[in-house]
Amino acid sequence: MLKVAYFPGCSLSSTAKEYDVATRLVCEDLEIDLVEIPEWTCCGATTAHITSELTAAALPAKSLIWAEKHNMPITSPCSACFSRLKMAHLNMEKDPNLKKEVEEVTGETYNGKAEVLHLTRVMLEKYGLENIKAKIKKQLKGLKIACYYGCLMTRPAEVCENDRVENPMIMDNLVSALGAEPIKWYYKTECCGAAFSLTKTEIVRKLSGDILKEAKTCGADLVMVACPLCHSNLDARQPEISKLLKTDLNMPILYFTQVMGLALGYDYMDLMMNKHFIDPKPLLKSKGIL
Amino acid sequence: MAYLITKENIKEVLNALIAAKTVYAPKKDAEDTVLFEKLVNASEWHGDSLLTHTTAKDKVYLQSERFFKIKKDKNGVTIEDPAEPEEIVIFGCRPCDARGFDVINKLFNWSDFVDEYYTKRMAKTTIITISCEKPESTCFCTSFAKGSPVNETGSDLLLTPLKDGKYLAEAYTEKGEKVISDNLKYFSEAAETEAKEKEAFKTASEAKIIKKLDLAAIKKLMEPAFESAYWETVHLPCVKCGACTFVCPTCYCFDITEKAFDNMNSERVRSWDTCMSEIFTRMAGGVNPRSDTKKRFRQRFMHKFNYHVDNFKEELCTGCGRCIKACPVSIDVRKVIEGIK
Amino acid sequence: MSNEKKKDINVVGFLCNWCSYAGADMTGLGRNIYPSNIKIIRIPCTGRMDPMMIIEAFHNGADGVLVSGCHPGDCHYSEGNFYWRRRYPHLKSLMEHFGIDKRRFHASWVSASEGKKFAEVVKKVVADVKDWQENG
Amino acid sequence: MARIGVFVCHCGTNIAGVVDVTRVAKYAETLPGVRISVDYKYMCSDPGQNTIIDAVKKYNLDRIVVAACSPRMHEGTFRKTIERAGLNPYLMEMANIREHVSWVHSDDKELATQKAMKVMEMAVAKVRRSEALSKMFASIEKRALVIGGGIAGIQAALDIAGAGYKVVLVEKEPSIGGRMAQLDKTFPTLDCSACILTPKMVAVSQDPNITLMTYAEVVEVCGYVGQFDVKIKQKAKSVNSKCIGCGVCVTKCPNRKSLSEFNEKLAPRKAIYTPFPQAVPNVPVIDRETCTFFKTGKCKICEKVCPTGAIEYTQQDEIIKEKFGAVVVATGFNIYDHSNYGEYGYGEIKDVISSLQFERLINSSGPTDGHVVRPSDHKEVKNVVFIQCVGSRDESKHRPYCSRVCCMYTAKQAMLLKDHYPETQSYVFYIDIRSAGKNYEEFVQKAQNDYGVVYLRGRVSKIYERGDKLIVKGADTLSGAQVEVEADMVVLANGLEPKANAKELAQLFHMSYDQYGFYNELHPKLAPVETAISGVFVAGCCISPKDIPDTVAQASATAAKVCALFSKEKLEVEPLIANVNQLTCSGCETCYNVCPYSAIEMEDKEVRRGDMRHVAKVLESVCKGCGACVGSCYCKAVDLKGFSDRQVMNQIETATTELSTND
Amino acid sequence: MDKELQELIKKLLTEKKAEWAIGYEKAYDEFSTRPAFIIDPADTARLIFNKYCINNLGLYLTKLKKNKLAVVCKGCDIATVFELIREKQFKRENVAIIGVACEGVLDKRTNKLLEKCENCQVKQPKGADFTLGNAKNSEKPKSYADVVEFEKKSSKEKLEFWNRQFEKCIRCYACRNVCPVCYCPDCFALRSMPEYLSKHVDADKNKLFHMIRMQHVFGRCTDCKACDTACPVNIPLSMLTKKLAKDAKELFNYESGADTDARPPLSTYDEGDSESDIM
Repeated sequence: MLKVAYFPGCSLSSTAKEYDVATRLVCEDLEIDLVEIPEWTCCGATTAHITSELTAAALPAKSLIWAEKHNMPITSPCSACFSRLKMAHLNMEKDPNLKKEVEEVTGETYNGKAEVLHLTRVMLEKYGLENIKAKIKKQLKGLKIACYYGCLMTRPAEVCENDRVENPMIMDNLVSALGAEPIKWYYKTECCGAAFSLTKTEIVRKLSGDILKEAKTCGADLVMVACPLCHSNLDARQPEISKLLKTDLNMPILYFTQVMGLALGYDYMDLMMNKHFIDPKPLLKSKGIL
Repeated sequence: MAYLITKENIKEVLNALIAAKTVYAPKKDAEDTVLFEKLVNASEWHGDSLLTHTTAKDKVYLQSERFFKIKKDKNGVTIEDPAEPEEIVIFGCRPCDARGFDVINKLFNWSDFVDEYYTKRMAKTTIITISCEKPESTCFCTSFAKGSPVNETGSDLLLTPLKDGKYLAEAYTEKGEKVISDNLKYFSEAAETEAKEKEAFKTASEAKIIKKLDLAAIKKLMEPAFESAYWETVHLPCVKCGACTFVCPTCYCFDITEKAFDNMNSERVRSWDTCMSEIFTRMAGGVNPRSDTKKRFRQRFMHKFNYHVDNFKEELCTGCGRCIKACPVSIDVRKVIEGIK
Repeated sequence: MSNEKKKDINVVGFLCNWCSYAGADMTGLGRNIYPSNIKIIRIPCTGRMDPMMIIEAFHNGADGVLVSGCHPGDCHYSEGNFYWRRRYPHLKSLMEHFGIDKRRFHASWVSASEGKKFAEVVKKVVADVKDWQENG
Repeated sequence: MARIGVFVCHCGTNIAGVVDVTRVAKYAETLPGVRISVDYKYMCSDPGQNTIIDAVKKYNLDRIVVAACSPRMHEGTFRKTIERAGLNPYLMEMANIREHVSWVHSDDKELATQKAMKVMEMAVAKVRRSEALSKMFASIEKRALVIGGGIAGIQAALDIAGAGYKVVLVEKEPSIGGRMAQLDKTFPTLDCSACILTPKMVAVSQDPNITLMTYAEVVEVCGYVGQFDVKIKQKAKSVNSKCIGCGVCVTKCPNRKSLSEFNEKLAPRKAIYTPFPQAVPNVPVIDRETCTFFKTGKCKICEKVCPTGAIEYTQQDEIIKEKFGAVVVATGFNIYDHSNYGEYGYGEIKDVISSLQFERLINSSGPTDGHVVRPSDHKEVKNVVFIQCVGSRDESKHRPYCSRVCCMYTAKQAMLLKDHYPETQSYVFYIDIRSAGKNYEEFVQKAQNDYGVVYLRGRVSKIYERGDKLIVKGADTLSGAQVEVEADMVVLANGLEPKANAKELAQLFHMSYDQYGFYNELHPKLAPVETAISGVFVAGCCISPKDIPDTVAQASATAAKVCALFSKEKLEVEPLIANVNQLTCSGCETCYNVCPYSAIEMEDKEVRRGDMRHVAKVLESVCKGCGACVGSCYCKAVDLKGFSDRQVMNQIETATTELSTND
Repeated sequence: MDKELQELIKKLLTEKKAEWAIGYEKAYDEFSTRPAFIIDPADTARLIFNKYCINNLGLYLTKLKKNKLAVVCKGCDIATVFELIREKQFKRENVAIIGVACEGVLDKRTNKLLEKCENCQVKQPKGADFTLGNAKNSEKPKSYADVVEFEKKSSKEKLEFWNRQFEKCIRCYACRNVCPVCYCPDCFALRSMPEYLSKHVDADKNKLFHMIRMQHVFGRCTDCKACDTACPVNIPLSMLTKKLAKDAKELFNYESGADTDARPPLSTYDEGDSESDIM
């Protein structure tokens, strides 16, 4: 059984609760043992790294050290958490002095052996696409899905080590495996506006609007994401965006584990889809999935 | 005048000597090698072995002796002589080794030729010898005119073990007497009976030496045997290393080399050499009168038991038997010279 | 002792003529600064590098030794660096056994165009020797 | 005692700006054996060299140390100098106080000066043990090998052959012509590339001094200048010499499965083919990978239709051994593979094409007969975006260098497009315009002013397809605005890089190359077509990206070098070779086993009277002086002239001692 | 076995299969033997073989300038003969190897079994032309535990250890001269142009000698312990020769004296050789 150190991060117990729930359900089905890191601390996103290098490294280091000690790969479903964990690991590798300081602060030694992976890679690479296929109970036929990756799970390229930085395919491949159709589009890694969501909403409306518009143009039924912040910008801001664009986008935004959950036979409420601003129920019903 | 001293008091004397001078005495190391080494405390003294692995020869006749240093600087060239030798004590050597010093003394003070480096150092050396109680299978000191387990030649002070852990202490030189007078409280006067006891000790000890060679007869054979076919085969096992010569109390051959360290400093050094080495007689042009291993082997015995006798009326050997023990292929000097025909 | 001038780190570098010596020339052309502790001896090829010479260098008081040659496959004489690549681990292991710290003996591949790399290599060697001197 | 003269060069301020050269010279005077020591502004200049010659005479010097630049730079110069002074040239050592001191220790002048003193002292120590070596000569095989049949190889071959020497020209492809044959027009004159190239190709085929070997590759190289032993693999063409080049076989071949390499995969080609109609030699080859007969055993149509019976399916690859005195390497370039650029669609968007594809499209003998149409749907184009610096000046793609020709050919291509289709509009995204060259800047200006090409200074961040258009998103840094162009086609200005197997070829010759695989010149300025391997010369884009005139000039330069070499009767070779002291040799054969040149021979010899031994011997004419034998001889019987143990030991001893200053 | 041995050698000499035979004879006491050289078939009675036959007679192959030799070899000594054949010092057909089964030999100084004999794989000789006697090979492989233990010391500790050892060294060259593979016609230690090794004897220079000697015999030394047992001042040279054997095995998977046609590790290379430590 694949054991993975699980770093849920703050969003997954609040705004992205449904992501956490779906992720745990799916992993249970796939027999991936998600071991939540006891007393995990804030990953430091999004401010630590611009104020203190040490803080930015030391916060995730606690979790890294735990994973290393227990000899498990460490993962987070949140792209920002993943990015911070991985960056901390790499920065300590690059800078022995930083590592020394972190070790002083945390009082523990880090041997640089933790393997940090985004949840998508845990499932598709560690667990394996073929194994996922074998577990599928319901083919998601007829569903056109735009996979949206955003920034932190793809960039910087040398950190994320994804297949293709400009045109990542990892979620697209998953969509195909689930029986749905990944649409070909070019806004997979465009900026959603991210943390401007709170400070400069007009930027988010513009950028997320572009993404949603493009998805619509390219014929997507829904947009699939792997990051709570992406989700919040595309879903929660969508009514405002629709108003701005003077069109009803009505584009459901689902987490990839939610989509997987559908294929594994879970229903609407199991996956807490009622939490979304744009309700996917009508769409899923029309496609005969619910 | 003879004295008595206990083994415990010997150690006290030794400690007193250590406090005043540099004392070399047999010391055993982690590999069970017993060598003459500088003592810090009398407890380090290892008196149990008969023979040390090497002799104390190198304490007076250094294996490498710097004659002088040459230094060039803005004032020109200066020659720096070595420092004056310090007072040393060689403690606990055996009569054969002590006699070895006597042999070399003559050599380094041969008619007009006085080796000042050796002689100066010898003058400041006190040799305290201990008579041999248990000669080994390799010992043959009694084959020599002065050779005996209690022989005093070369010693300043001779200690002979008697009964009850007592030693008879006999000084033969002023240096020896001074050791006693400086530490008189540890000595007591010996009686006639004890002198007799020494005779008994000598007889008992000598009886344990199984081999006695007729060196005079051998000497007569040597010159005519120079071209003898005997040498063709007897040298064969010999690997021509220098172990025998370097552990020998009487071998004295050396080589003088000069070495520049950098552009400003150089030195001239005398180092022990060995007649067994191929380059010992190799000349600058490459000619080597003793290129042949047989010749080198023969030379060693000819020198010790023939040439040296011609010059000094004694053999260049004290019968310590170290060369037999040190030889990697167990060549026995006694057998070699006995076999000459 | 305290006011005695501390002897500067002394590294002997044996550089093959075709790659590393040229690479060190390239370092100069690129004006890449590196510590002056290294004294360079030009040899035709690392294949010429007699292990004896390295032992002699340490015996003579070198704090560190660097041998640098062409990358494998690039040897001007085809095979020289392959032979060196075998001598090096053996010699290093033997030297360590004799108590010559591994931080004092290094090898590198520096090609004729790797001027920057040569500077980095020298910095690393000097730093390693320093570490040995200071931290034992 | 030696009588050594030390000459310290200032090299203007190159050395003297950092190193206190007078102190170096003064220190030299204190060294044993040094009779005279002087410093001078430029030691390599005429007066500088004369200083040495005069000093040799005046002080009766027998050994010289020149503390100056790298021996790789001026060792030859100063050896000649002291030879003119009557000394053996090998009694000179250089102390490298420029590349290895002043240029790299400029941060601390005191330390630099001390090191310069040490480096000089080491050279003095070495020269003290230098021995006079006598010159050695080798014979020269007066035949040249030219590798690569592009314009560089063609020019070099023609020039060497023109001087009366035999040349073998080896080309990997079935025809010579190379990249230039693929081009439509050339900048800045816009004359037709084929029109100026094909006469030269024909001249090659007709020159009696040139043996042309196409579809062939060099596979093994032994030997050295004057005597290279080269193995060339002639790949089986499956067509023999009876071929008259009628082309019937090509026309009738039913197999169109392959894509034409010559046409940059824009069009299919037959399994039996000539790369292009003007091919030289005009003899087709069968691509056995795709040929139906070779794959299934059936077909043989070409054999049936051939009027001369030239088809020979049984032909085998052949290894041909040849001896050459000199080699010209002119292997040219590949263009950068833009599928590494994700932002340009990973090479998967059909209408994002390479510059060479554009050349083929616009070429009237190309696959579209000169119609510039989109590869995806064959529609004509209206808006075309050109993007420069694709695989050039891009650190993230490990291609930081400028490919030199892209600015020019992009301007050319935009102009040609406008000429062919006046209604089209071209946009060029660029970083900087580099148009150094005769009439080059004027040419680019013309594109902008007379042809209305829009130049946008900035990079493209994304190209994607929307409908049948390509959306090109980029920045115009001059206006500060984001730009979005709806284009029909995007032409990338791919940078130039060495051929994929450039390193393997370099390794055959032991040439050095840089991190990209471009061959290193012996000196970037003063020996631009020579390599570190004497007798091997390089020309064209295998050294670095360059345009046609520079390539042709270099090719001619290599020819001049080859001819100069061949004009000598005998070749002087370095006597820096190994020698065996047989007296100390144990005959263990270690050196015999390790010698890469088989230059050691074992012999049974009476080394001393009555001492018959099995001992090693160096074959002087074969030894190249690598010293592998020296490094492996535990008997210390082998030594290397010029790098002897005595010399190296002296250097080690000096290197490890402190400066012996007088103060 | 002595009788058998004497008869065999008598036969070989009589039949002119060998011009000379090298064996062991008694030396000065019951604990010592020495090499014996036999030419006359009638002279074989002095030949013996016992647990004091410590010398490696392979040594004499390079010292005797004879064409055909018969040599008495313990199993371990055969590796030496093979190594010398590999090094072209002798032709296989010119040496008759008389292997003698051996239960281990005793150091004459300590009267203890040599360490190398403890886990001996060749008590029963392999590769000999004639084999006398029977012995059972050890089931345990050669142990490098002492070397591994030594390797764990810090470089400072190692340095101190060797400094003490080489302080004892008197540079008599017994180690070199009993070494079967130290047959160089002119040892580096004796050269003066250049002077690789100063004649001046001190710990530092003695160490230099041993370092170079060890380097020179790497891949050739069969770890026969001849040098170790010959040292008149008991320097543990075995700690060095064993290290060589261990390195040859670990770095290059090579064993000296195993194969007369092998290429020793430093006279060959593999394009895939490790270069993990090379910058």
